[in-house]
Amino acid sequence: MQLDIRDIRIHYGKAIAVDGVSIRVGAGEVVAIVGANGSGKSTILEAISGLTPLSSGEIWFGEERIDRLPAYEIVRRGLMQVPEGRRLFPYLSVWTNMQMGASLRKDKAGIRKDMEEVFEHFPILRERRNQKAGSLSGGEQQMLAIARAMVGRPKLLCLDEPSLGLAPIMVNGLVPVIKDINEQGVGVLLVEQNVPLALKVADRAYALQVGKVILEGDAETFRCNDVVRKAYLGG
Amino acid sequence: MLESRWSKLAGLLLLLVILFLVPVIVGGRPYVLHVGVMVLLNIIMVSSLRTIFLSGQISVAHAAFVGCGAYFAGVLAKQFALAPWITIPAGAIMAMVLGVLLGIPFTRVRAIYFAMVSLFGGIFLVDLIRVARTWTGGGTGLSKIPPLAQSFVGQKVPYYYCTLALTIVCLIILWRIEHSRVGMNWKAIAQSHLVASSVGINEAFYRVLALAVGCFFAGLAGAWYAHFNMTLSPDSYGFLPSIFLVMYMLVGGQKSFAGPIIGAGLLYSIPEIFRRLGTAAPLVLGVVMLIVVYLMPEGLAGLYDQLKGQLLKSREERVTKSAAED
Amino acid sequence: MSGSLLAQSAVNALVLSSLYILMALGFALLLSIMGVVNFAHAVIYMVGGYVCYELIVTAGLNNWVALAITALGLGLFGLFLERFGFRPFFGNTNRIIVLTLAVIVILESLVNVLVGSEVRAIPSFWSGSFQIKGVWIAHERIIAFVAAAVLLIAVFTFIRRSRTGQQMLATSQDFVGATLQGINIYRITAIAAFIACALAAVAGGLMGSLMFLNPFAGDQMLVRAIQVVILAGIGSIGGVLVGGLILGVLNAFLPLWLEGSAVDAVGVAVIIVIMLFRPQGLFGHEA
Amino acid sequence: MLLKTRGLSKVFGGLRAVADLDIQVADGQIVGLIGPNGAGKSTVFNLITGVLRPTAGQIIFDGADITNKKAHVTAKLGIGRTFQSAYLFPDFTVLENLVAASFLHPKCNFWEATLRTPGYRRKEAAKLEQAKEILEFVGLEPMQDELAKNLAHGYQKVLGVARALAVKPKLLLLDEPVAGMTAEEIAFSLDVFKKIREQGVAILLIEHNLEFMTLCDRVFVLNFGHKIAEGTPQEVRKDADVCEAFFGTEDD
Repeated sequence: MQLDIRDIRIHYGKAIAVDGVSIRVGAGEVVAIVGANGSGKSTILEAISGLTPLSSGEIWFGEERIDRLPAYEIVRRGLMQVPEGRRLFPYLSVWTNMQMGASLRKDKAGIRKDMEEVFEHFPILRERRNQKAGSLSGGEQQMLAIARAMVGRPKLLCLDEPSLGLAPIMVNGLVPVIKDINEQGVGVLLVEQNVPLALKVADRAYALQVGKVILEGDAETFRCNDVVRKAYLGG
Repeated sequence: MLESRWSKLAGLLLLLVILFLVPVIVGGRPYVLHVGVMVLLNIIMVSSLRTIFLSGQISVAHAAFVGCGAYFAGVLAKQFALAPWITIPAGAIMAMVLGVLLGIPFTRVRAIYFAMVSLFGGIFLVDLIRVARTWTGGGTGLSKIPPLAQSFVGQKVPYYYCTLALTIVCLIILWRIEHSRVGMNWKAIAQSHLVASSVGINEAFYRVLALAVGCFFAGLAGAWYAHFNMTLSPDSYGFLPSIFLVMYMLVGGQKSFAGPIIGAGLLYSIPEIFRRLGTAAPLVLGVVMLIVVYLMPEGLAGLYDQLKGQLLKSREERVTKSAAED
Repeated sequence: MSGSLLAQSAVNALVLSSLYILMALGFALLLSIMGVVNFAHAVIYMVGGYVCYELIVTAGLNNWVALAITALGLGLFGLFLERFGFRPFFGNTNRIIVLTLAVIVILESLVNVLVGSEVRAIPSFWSGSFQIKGVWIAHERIIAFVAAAVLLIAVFTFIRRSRTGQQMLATSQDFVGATLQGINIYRITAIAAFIACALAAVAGGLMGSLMFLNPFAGDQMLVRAIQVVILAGIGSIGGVLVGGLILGVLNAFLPLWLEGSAVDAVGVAVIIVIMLFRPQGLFGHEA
Repeated sequence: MLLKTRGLSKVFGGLRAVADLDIQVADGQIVGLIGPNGAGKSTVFNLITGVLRPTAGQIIFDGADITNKKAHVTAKLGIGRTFQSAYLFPDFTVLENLVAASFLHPKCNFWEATLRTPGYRRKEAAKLEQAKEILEFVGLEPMQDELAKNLAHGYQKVLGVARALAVKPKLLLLDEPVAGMTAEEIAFSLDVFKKIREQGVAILLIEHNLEFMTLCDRVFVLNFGHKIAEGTPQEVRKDADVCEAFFGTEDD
């Protein structure tokens, strides 16, 4: 077991955003969390990465409890995130943005090698490596956000709505990217509103509604479930 | 609910009686009364500053508007020999007009950017006072301004009572505006200008209105001060004095009407109370500020609620603890 | 207008600009990385001048050694301020403002108690002057300019070239984003606070040899620093260079035509007009 | 037609967020604006309500050109709206939110307010009454003294709708009104929307939940600022372009 979220609760003021959620991601697994805006998906990712404190519950990564660690310590343990809104550094170059992903690594040669590898995946980024990140198109920015995280060599990668604001064609392009990352042995936790996309890549998925898990299982379970089908799959 | 209202009213009355008796208590010592008048004037300044903050505008130019009121009244009285009943309203209106003129072009600028605009607006006004030295005396200041009344010369007691009356009137007006529809609109804009305009509130108008009201009372206090102190110096209205007015408000507590009153009252008097420490007197002020920063997140005015909350919490804990032991 | 007067003013513009930039750079760093409006920057500058003075006059140290010790000492004070002042109230603007004002009140009063309020002047780093084509230039000014320029080049190189410097820029552009890359933001903010305070102290030491010191000397300089930062645009570190240059030129050349207070008024008016059209400053990212 | 846009366009720094858009809302209709995230739906709302100025095009509301009117003016003309996230005054109570929102009806001026004339008191009393009525209408009456920021997410959104009703709108713009709600809350909100329509208020709503379309009389589908389809919900659902925008090309 790689990531183990045990019965967590998160409050914003008096309002409860996440109410008793347990989620597990095994080593090398792709797991999706789906749900509408405001269902608490992003809050869970914030909690995993140490940005939002838990009201109760525990989060374990490998053999270690991580829910009280500062955010950079969590990254140090190999859990990286492509956050909501991408959070690129808009006035730094593509190259420097990617360097930032490797903030914790000391092996310069290794970083360079990994950058080359990532550029193989996203040739367009190599072309634009001296351009400022803010001047890229939406799709390119999304690629850069994923590329930046990959240079950090994570064991588990969390993706928060990678399809947001992408053209349909681009959304389809995400599928092989996520599968590729996974084939390198990296676990993926994908948070998505785009349920068809999520089901295409995930081994298992959790459906979230108002801070609670209402459904859990593999893609087939989801396709067969009436509620999910009506709400997200248009039929 | 009703009970707390009565106790509040009783407290207020008691405070008024004490304020009224101050000259008797201190035996008419002029220095103490002088400080008393200054405290009262500072209360007007800080309360009017809070009016501007209510609308979500961070102004760090308030002392400059006080200065505009003071200088306008002072110049009118000294160079044009006008009576205080003309110069004081004129000073207030001048400050208001300047506030509105500086505010109108910047209604689209918000948050820290507005704070910066106001900062330079304030510095600019004080620079203008310095430049217009044929009237204002420039950097050396303006002296020999006529007093409020000839019979007041050399006396502090009448000044004290007049200023007390002025302060009470100003505070009542400010309180009424805050608790009227206008105040509600200001608070609404401060919370979300988008939502406020979506229900028809004209953000630009109400922001300028807040500036007008705030600067009017700032100018009023300044003009009054001109006739009280009878000399003015541009240094009292610069950048740091403005910041200190903001600080009085923050230390007192920005959220409540009483906050600026408590803040100005206490913080202005501290260096005066410890005057015998000489140059070390401000140290006491600094320490008090640090205590507030570290221990009172809601300022002095929030202290009561804070203590009450802690008391309740510890009592609750004791109850749950004893329940657990049972 | 004689050519030598203009040349003289040009030299002044350079000297003033370099000192303004020294002052503004630290203020801008703390503002863009921590969101802290550090009013205490003014007293750090002033205390820097006095510490430098005491080290040279009372302790009899060499000027340069004294300046280095001053920078180090106040840099450490910056670390202290960051750890126990800014960090606990991260994101709480109001409390940080009161805190920085408390620092102003305490330090100004301490200086008043310890050294008194009469003005002092730091002994010259290199007295005398020389002449180029009819323009007399005091060695002092050259020293101040060169020292400031060397320091600025060092700091800018650090920010642009080093990994930590790049992380500082990243942190200032997206705080949360930086955290999620594993950047230890507290290390970044501490370094920023050290640099900011050390630079202000050096500016105080250098200015103290050009002008007189008094316990309130920092206020005017703080206004200048904020002017530069606003011209540059909040969030722009590189813009500080241009902002400082503009302000230095204004303040060096305007006195040729205007008297003292009018110079200030025009300088401020220029900034207000700029904010009317570009509230985010010349190089600021967004309004 | 109550609302009509002609060639509406908005360019942000070279990027066309809304391109040459024509939409219409008839009196008493519920009209849907759907499309994937980033399709420019919220920008359309901001253009109609005057938060943003269009780069080109024209907006006609109730027979008048409102193209460059400011936000508070469009509210006065009868356009109420909710927001996707910042939908209320967080530090006011529920009741205060409604009273604050009752700015336009009935209207009083600064002097009345400061002097507290009898007329002002009467109007304020009327506002309080009206605020309570609206709260009752949407079913939030029991929590009227709670601070808005302490409400559960679903109730906050309903409060947003109530707040928009206080401007007595002819047209109500709802930005993802049921996002993040439970099934019961959604059912509850649907009832509220139907009741609103019964009162003769037209609704233009943004949603990317396709299921929600069945409520609408008419639907406009946006993708990358362009209108790619319009029609009844049934017509739109069959449209190939729509399928692609929502699900991408099916490769299996």
